[in-house]
Amino acid sequence: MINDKDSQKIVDYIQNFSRKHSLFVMAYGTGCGAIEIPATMTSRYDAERFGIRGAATPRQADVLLITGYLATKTLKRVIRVYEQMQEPKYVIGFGSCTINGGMYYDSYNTINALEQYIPVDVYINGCMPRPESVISGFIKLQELIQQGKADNGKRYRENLEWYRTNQKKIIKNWKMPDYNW
Amino acid sequence: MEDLGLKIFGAILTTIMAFAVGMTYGGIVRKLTARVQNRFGPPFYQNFLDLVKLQSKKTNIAHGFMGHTAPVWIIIASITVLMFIPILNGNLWFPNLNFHGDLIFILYMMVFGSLGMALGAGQTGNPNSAIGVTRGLSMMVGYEIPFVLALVALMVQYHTTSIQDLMQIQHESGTWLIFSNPFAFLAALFASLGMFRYSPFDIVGAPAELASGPMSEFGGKYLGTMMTGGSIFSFIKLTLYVDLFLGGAGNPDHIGIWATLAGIGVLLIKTFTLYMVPVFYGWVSPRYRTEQAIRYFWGWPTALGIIGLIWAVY
Amino acid sequence: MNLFFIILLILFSSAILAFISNRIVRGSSGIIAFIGITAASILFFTQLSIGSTYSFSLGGIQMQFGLNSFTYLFAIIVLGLGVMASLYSIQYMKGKERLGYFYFNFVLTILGMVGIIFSQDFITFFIFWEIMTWSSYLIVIYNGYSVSKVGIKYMIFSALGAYAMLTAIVSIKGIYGSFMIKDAMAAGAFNFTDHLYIPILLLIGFAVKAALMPLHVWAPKAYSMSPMSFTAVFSGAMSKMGILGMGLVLASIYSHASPEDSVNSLILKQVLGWLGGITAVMATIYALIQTDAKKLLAYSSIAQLGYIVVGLSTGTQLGVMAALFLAVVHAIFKGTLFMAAGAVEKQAGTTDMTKVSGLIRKMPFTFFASLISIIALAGVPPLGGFVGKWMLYESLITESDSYFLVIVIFFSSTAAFLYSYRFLFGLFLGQEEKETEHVKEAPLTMVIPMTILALLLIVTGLYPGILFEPIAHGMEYLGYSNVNWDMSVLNNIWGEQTNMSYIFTSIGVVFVVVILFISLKGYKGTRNVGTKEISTSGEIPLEHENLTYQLDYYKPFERAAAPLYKRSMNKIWNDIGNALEAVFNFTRRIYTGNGQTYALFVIIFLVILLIFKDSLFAN
Amino acid sequence: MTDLIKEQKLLENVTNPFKIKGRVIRNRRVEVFCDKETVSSVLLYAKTQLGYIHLAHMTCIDWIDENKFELVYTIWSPVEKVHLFVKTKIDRENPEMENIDRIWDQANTYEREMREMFGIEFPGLKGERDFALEDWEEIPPMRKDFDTHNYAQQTYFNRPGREDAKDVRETLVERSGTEVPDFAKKYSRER
Repeated sequence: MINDKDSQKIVDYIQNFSRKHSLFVMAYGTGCGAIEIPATMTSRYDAERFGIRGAATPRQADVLLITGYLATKTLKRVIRVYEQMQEPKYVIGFGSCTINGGMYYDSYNTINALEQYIPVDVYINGCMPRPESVISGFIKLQELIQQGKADNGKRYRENLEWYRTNQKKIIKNWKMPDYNW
Repeated sequence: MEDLGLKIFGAILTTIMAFAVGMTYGGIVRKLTARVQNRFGPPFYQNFLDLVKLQSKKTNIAHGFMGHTAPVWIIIASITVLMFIPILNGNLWFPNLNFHGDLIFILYMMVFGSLGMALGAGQTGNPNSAIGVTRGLSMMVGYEIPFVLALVALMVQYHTTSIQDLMQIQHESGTWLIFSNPFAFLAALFASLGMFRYSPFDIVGAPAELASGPMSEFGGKYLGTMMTGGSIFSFIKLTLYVDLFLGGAGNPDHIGIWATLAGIGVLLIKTFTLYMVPVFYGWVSPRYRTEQAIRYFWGWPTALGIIGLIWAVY
Repeated sequence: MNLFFIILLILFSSAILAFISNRIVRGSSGIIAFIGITAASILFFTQLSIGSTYSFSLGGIQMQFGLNSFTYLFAIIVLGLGVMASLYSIQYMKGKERLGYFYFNFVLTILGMVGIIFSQDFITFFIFWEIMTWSSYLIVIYNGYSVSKVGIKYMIFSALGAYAMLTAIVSIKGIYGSFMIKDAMAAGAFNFTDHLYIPILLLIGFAVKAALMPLHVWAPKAYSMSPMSFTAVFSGAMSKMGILGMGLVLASIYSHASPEDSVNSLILKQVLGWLGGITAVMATIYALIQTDAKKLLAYSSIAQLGYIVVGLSTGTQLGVMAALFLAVVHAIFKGTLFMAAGAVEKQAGTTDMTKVSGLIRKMPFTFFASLISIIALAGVPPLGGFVGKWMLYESLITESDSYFLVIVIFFSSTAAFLYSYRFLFGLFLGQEEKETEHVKEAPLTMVIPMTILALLLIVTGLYPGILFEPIAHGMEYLGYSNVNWDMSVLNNIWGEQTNMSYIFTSIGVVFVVVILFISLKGYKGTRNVGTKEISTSGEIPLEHENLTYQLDYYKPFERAAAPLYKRSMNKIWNDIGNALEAVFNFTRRIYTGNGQTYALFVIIFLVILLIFKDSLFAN
Repeated sequence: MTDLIKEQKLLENVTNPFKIKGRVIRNRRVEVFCDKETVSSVLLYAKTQLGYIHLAHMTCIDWIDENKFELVYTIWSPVEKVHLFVKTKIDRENPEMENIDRIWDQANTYEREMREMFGIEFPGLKGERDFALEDWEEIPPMRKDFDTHNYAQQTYFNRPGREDAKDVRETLVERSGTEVPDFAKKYSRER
């Protein structure tokens, strides 16, 4: 008879394995990065062989892919979409703009660092990153999932106050439903 | 009592098999589609991974009672229809609740799931869901006409409404119904294009345009359960077609373990061949609008169905 | 005094009392009507036995009251639905004006129907038929001036039917010398050999009430514009009076058919069947473009009556059984649906589906009743509606010659899913309106009848045998022998059967297992949210915004089926009316006002008389 | 090329009735300068009499040294195939300009943008005040006295090393004190 801890380990392994190999991507096509997604998905680079697949709505999605700069107006929608996704969920920041603002580092209307507003698991740098780097980013995410380190939703829940403060700094007229369980 | 136990065991076995086969077929189709598009494609067991992942989601969103029970309706419809469709001809390992499998009942029971799904999608309040549902129901009126024409043709031709009897007739005469009433088969085949909702008839859940239509508010365990129901359903449809037109599978004279396995093999070959028809058709077709799809079904498929019915009567 | 009279007297006196009492205590007439109808029903079901008759004569004409097993079936519909509707009506009509007027006519309509059921001769039949027609007409125009045109339309068609019926009745008396229905049936009055016109005229008379294809134009508005508590009876029970008459006429044709008139019967069978089929299709496709729930239900009633007529027209045992079963089940579910629509109208103020949505959380019991009735209406297993549909299809496939009728019916019944879903979605699903925030569940006395009827639908699905028993007896009265039925197994003549209890077991077991699985799995992580929290590309719907999809609901279907929408029976009747008016206008010109012209007419008349003297007065 | 006779004639057609100045920029480009008050009559005249039926663009330039906003109306004649620029300068303090969406409906869009980005008021302008921005509380961002770099540094969380417009690689090199790697040199700007 295996004890509970071991059986839990096995269940975790199976769950993580399937999570890792079945990533439904909600590609939030902001900025110029959206054009790289078709290239990644179609025949030349074929992300589907890793189980990466497009999802139509945040309810079905596992990965939120922010492809490029985020205007403050868009950030509001991104937060909404992120909160509508179901746990476990992952976020990939895509392109320099999500990392440090990129060429929009001094724009009055785009944010500079995505992880200040929602937790990010993996950043893919480049302007724009090519499909190879996108896939390598996904593989990095898969590794994190297999090791159980991708705890995006948990981080958000635990540091909700901090994230909210940052978000409200940008979005002055805060009229969003509360994020509750 | 022993009989009942065997029946329950058989029912569970049938369900598991239908589920596994349906999921695997879906995976194989994904792989084949990828190969046709010059991609490598996901492994054939990808659908199982998707299902496990969806079921192991930690949080879920329920939009009220109907939204919560929508997947239940789908599972009810699929399993109940499965219970009334003979899988193998006269085999003890796949006993059904009603061995005759009445066609009218099955026609109506197949709608049960769609109705529940539609109600669940309606309660979510997402406009995309409602639009998808109206498209799906409208299209159903389209493809049911040739399908029913074909089924009525068969029923009238052989004076039976039971699938089991139709299988027995094919077994005894040695000819498949596809040869004795080819028009009915063609009509039913066209109807199956709409039933499987591959392109060109996939406007119901167009991902980019409607955000996957009726499913747009379902995720996690709900989506996973719906996937299970859908997989069982696709197996049911294929088995129904094989039973009706392609002679079914299995041999009532030999019911040993090897004969059963051979029967399952034959069934798999036949169903897979049939499954390839809508898939092949879908690969080379763009998408129809709803009214175009309805008109399509009311055109040649219905004409073929009428010819088949006249063929059957005279 | 005889029991028949007592029952009628109870109803009549409660009608009068209801009329008077509203003057004394406001709102008491509803309770009196309910008590009266309930007392009459209790007396009916406990004291009256099938086969008892009572003869009396009035003005030298022999009349007879009686109860046979065929009419007993309709008595179940009328009195059962009557009790439920009057109970429902108490709260529904509360606060409205002219309650005395309404309840007087309400009870009088029930009285008329009970009288029709009792009457064994054509004279009483006709008298009660007219009582029913007139009192229902008075309720149709209850809502005031805006519906007076609807009432006139209803009256014109009813009068047309009544004249046709009266002509037939007089002819029967003239030819066969008896007013008794039984005598006429036995003498073959409805046969198609000698007097073709008698059954046809009678059928026209009944077809008006059953809203058959060319004579249905009064129905949609009359059904949708009267108070809903009455429409439940109007559409549920009163239309079945037409079916009762048709059943009498048709069944006697089939059971007494002699070989030489079989050609005529065959033609009639085909004509009636196709009329029913076309009625079903046209009413269905019109139902699904309606935006008012009441109108949708009204059209759907017409469609369902089309199925019943198709079943009757087959004349086979299974077909007639299906028709009668559908008649009872239709009374139940359509009564429930009209009651539900009425409850929504009462609570939310309107049944316009473009204005109301998302009531499921506010009116769960009404939703449950509607859901069950809609499942039965659509014919989805395992409820009573499916049993009727199954028998109808099997009878058409196994025993009829018109296989294409099956397709027509099937088209109609598949398209019925569209409007069924439209009804549920339009009123109960979708996003919640801000205007309907105050809406609460309907009062208890409105919910109870709906729930009872909905539960009845489940019972008739599991044990259709409890309805098969009276139906089988009724059919034996019509001349069928050895009507076989089972408690919960459906049989067709090829020996195939469908076992409802198996279906129920399968559905029940799977339902319990899966619902437990889906509810318990991840119970803590499952969050219940409102209808505003939807994934609309990250946008947040504002408070006053309602994103429910309601306008042009089945536009794609409309586009695909555009040719079917081109012809409307209403237009044809309008054309006929205009043509008649032109003829009358022309006739009016005879009266020129000039004495010389009139003298000329007299001379012309005399000349004609002289010319045709020989042929006219030959004998 | 030609001597721009057509353009010269067209310029005179506009300038003569209103006694305003103007010049031919190059072939098919003509500009006129007018007062704040005459702009709408020039535009209306050009549209109705001279065939410049299309408003191609409207824009604004902030001449902060002159303390003026310059508004440019670009209109086009499909017959002559000539762009006419109607330019006017208005005060920077409490800027206000006549609303021309009665002449061209599409002017509404440009005017809303200018109202939001420069703070120019157009009396009688329809539409929400928020056009591209949401809940903007600072001075209009396209004005030259708005320091966008400073604003961004204060509002958004700048990542260290990204304070200026310099190549990130150079910043990294400076900070670590090592040479630019060879593979990076290939893409360097100083190549």
